[in-house]
Amino acid sequence: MWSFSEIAKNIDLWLNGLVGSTWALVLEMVIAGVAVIGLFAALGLVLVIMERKVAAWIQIRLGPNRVGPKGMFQSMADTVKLLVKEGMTPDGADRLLFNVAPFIAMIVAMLLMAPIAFAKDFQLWDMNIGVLYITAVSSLSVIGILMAGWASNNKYSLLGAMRSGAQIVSYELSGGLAILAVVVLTGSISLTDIIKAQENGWWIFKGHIPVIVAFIIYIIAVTAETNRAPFDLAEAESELTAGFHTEYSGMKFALFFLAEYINVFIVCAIGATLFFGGWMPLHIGNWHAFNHIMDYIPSSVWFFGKTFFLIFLIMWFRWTFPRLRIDQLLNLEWKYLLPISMINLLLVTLIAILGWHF
Amino acid sequence: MTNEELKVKLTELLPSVTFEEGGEWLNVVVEPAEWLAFAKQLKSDEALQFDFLFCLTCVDWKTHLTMVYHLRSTKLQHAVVVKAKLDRTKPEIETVSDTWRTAEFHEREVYEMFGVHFLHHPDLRLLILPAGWEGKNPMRKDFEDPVNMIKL
Amino acid sequence: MYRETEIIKDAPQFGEPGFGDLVINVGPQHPATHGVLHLIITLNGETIKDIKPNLGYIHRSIEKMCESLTYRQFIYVTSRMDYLSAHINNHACALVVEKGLQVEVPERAQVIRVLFDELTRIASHELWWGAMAMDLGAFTPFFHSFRERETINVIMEETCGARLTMNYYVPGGVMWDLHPDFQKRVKEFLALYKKKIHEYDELVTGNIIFQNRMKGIGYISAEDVISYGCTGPVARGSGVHSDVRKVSPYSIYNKLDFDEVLETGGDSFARYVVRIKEMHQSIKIIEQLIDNIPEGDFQAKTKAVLKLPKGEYYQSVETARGELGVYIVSEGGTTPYRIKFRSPGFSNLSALNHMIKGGKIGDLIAAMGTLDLVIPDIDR
Amino acid sequence: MFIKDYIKDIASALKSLATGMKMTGYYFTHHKEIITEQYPDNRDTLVLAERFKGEVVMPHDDNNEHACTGCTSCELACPNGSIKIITKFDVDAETGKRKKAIDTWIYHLDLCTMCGLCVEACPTNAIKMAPTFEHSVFDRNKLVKKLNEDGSKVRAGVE
Repeated sequence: MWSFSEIAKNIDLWLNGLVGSTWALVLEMVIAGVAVIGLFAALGLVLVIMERKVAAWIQIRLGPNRVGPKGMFQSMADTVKLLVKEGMTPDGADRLLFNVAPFIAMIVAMLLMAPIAFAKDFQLWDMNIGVLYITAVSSLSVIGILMAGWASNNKYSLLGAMRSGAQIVSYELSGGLAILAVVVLTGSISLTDIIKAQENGWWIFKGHIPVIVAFIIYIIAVTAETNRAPFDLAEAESELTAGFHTEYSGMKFALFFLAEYINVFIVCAIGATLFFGGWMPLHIGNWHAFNHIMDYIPSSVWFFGKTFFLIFLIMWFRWTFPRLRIDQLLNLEWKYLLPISMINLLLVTLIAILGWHF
Repeated sequence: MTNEELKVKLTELLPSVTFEEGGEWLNVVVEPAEWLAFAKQLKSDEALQFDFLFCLTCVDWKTHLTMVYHLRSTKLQHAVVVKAKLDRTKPEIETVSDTWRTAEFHEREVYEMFGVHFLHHPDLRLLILPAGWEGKNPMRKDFEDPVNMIKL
Repeated sequence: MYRETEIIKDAPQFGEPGFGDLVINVGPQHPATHGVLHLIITLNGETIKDIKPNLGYIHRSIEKMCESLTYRQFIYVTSRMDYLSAHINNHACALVVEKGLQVEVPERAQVIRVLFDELTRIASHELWWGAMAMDLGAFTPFFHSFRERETINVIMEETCGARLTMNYYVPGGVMWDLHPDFQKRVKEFLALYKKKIHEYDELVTGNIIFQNRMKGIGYISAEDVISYGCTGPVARGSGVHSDVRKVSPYSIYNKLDFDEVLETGGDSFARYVVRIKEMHQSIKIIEQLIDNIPEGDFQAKTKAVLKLPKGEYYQSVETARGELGVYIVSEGGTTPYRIKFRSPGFSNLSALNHMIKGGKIGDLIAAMGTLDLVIPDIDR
Repeated sequence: MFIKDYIKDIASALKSLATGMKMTGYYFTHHKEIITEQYPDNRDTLVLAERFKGEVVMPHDDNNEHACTGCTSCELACPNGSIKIITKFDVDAETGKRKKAIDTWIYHLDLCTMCGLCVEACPTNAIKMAPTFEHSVFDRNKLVKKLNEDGSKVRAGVE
C-alpha cells in the first residue's frame, strides 16, 4: 500500500478536495519542485560519500571516517564549508556570464529529472517524447561549461572549456545512436512504453548481442558526456589545474560540483531505464512463480538499485584508468564508437524486423 | 686511448697546448681564443670522438678565472679535462653550445654565477638567479652579502 | 617583478609571426611539476611551440655553502639536493673524500652502502611510478606504490634513524652498524615486492590508455641524448650505454652480477620500461648481497680533521635520475676550495624543449613525468 | 585485412582495460589490504625505531648529573650552527684549580637538521638523539632549548 504512486494519488485527491483543481495543480507543482530539490540535496550528499568511499577502498585506504559515525556526515560538512566560503569573482571576468554559468549547469540537470520514472507510474511528467527530450536537453550542459570557461578570464579554464565543448558534442552522437538501438526494439520513444516493453525481461537480456554492444557504447559515451574519469579533460587536474571551474569557489563551485554528480545520476537512471528496465522487476519469460516473488520487492528499490549499480561502475572507471589525450579522445569517438554504433543500429533494426529477439 | 696517446694526439692537433698534473684524467690547458676550433676538432676527430660534455664549470682563483670542461667519449670510453684561463676583469670565451647542446644551460649558469661572458650564446639570460641579480656573480670569492653570509 | 611580463611586453603584434599564441605558466605551483619548476610555455591552440624554464625557486647555493663546510659536514647537504636518492648522493661525496685521502673502506661498509643505494633506487622509482601515473590521470597507482615505499622507509628508519634525508654515510664507512633485524625486514620487503610486481603491469604498463599516452611521446634520438648531456634512464631509454655502475664501476659494483637495462625506443614508454626493469635489477643485486654481508668493522679509522691534499678530484655515481658527479678542487685546507655538483636533473631538463616541441599539453606532462625531475636537484 | 586488425585492436584494448578493472575490483573487495595508519588514535601503541633521530637531548641521571665537559667539539661539528655552548670556569673543590665547565648548552631545534654529527663528535657521549617527533609549538622561541638542567653538574670522573 505504501508505494509512491499511492501516496501521490492520495495527495492529489486530498488537494482536489481542499481547493479547486487549478490551485491543486499549482500546489502539486510546488510540492514536485521541493521534492526534486530535496532529491538533489540527498543525492549530492550520498553520491559524494559513495565516491570517496569507493575511491578509498580501491586505493587501499579508509576514506572519510572522522566526521559522524563512520564518516557519514563528511559530505554534510563539505556542503556547509562550501556554503560559508566566499564566492570570489576574478577581476576582468565577464561578471554576468561568470555568475550565471553554474545555474545553467544546474538547470539542465533539473530539466532532465522530468521524464524519469522513479517507481511504478510515479513520474513528474509522463511525456510521450521522453527519449527525444532527454537527448535534446542533455546537450545544453555544454553551454554552461563554455560560459564558465570563457567568463573566468583564465587561460587554463579557457583551454578546459574548449576541450569539453569538443568532447561533449562529439560524444552526443554515439550516445544518441546507442539509445536509438533500444527505441527501435520497443518501437516507441516514451519511457513508460520502453519500461512496459521490458515486462517479460530486460532489454539487456532480450536484445542479446546488439543491445549489449549498445550498452557498452552508451556507458563510454555517457562517461565522456559527464566529463568523468578517462575523459575528464575538461578539469584535468595535472594539466589544467582545475579546468573550467578553476576560478570558482564557494557556492558557485558547489553548484558545479553538485551538477556533475546529478548528471551522473541522471545518465545512470536513463541507462537503467533503457537497458535494465527502470522499475520493472526481473522477470524471466514464463516462470510465473519466480516473477511473482520478484514483484514483492517495491519498484522504487528496483530503480534505485540498478541506478546505483551503474553509478558504481562509472566510479570504478574513474579510479582505474588514466586520462586520454584530447586527440585520442576524439579519435576514439569518431573512428571507433561512431562506426560501431551505426552498424549496431542496423543490426538491431534487422533483428527487430525479423523478430529474432526474445 | 690512454693518457699518453691522448697527449701526443692533442699536441699534434693544437701545438700551443700545455698539460697539467693531478687528477685521474689528462688535464689540457688551452688559450681561450683557440678553444672553439679545438672543441670542434675534439668532437669530430675520428680517433677522439669526445661527444659527451658531462661537466662544465668555472673556478675562481682570485687572480684569474679558469673554465673547466670535462669531456668523455661514449664510444671510445676515454675522458679529458680541458681548462682555459680567463682574466678576472673581462672574462670572455666562445660558446660551445652548438657543438654540445648541454653547454647552453651550463654556460648560462656560469654566466650568472661568475660573470663569464659567452660570445654568440643563443640565449644568455639569468637561469637560476631571480631578476635583478645581473652582474652580482655570487659564486666569486670576493662576493659580499652581509645579510646571508656570516663571516666567522 | 613577475618574469612573464618580460615576455608579454615584447609579445608579437597583429600580423607578426607568433601572434595569437597563448603564453601560459606551468608552475611554480602546479600539480604536475612535483616541485617549484616554472615553465613558460608558448601555445598555438593545444600544440606547444616553445618552453622556457625559469629556475631558481629552490636555489640554496649549495656549492657556495659547501665552500665553508668541512669534509665531514658537507655530506649531509647533498641528501637535500636529490632527496629521493639521498643515500646515493652521500655515497658520491664519501667516495670523493675517500679517494682524496686514500682511505681503504672495509668490505662490510661497502656492502652495506651498496644495499642501501639499491633500496633507495627502488624507493625512488616507486615514487616516480606513482607520481607518473597520477600525472596521466590514474590516481590509484600512487597509493599502491607508497605501500612498497613505506616498507623501505621503515627499514631505513630502523638502521639509519631517518626516513628521507638519512645521514648514514661518513668518510670511511657508515655511522653505525646494521640493526639486528635488518635482514629480516629486507626479506619481508622482497617477499612483498615479488607478490605485488604483477600489479604494476596489470594496472599501468599493460593499460591501453597508458600506452597510447606514452608511446611515441617525447622522442629523443641517441645523438641528441648525448649532446644534451642526459644520463640515467632518460639516456638508456634511447639506447645510450650510460650506467656509471657499468661504465666506470665504483665500490663493489664490478663484483656484482646485474645487467644494464637498455631500451631503443627513445620515447616516454621506453624510459618508463627502463625504470621498471631497473627495479628488477636492483632487486637482483639486493638478493645477491643480503645473505652474505661480510663481518668486520663498519667504519675505517680516520683522523679527526680531514684535509684533502692539494689537487682536484672527480667521482660520479649512478643515482636514480642519472650520473651525479662531485668535482672538488682542494687547496689542502679543511674545506673544499671549490665544489661542483654535476646534477642529472639539470641536463635532463635541458632536453625537454627538444623533446616536446609540437606536442600537446598532455604530452608535455607525460614527457616531464618520464624525465623524473626533482627540482632541488636542478636548482641546487 | 583492415577489419580483422580493427577488431583485434578493440579486443586487446578491452582486455587490457578489463585486467585493470579486475585488479582494482580485487582491492575494492579485500579490505584487509588497507594500510592506513590512524596516527592520532594509535599514539600509545605507536612504536618508533629507537635509533630515530628526532631531537638532541642530554640525559641526566637521578642526582642531576650529566657528562658534558663543555669542550665545544659538538659546536664545531654542527654543519649549520644550531648548537651554542657557553662555558664558565668554576674552582675545583680539592685541587683549587680553575676548571672549564658547561654553563648553558643552547640548542636551536628550529635550525637543527637532525644529521647526528654532534652526537658522533662528542668524546664523552654526553648527548644523544631522542626519538621524539612532535616538535610543533605556538611560539618560535620555544624551539630554542637549554639542554643542561639548572643546577646540574658534570658527573665525577668524566674527563
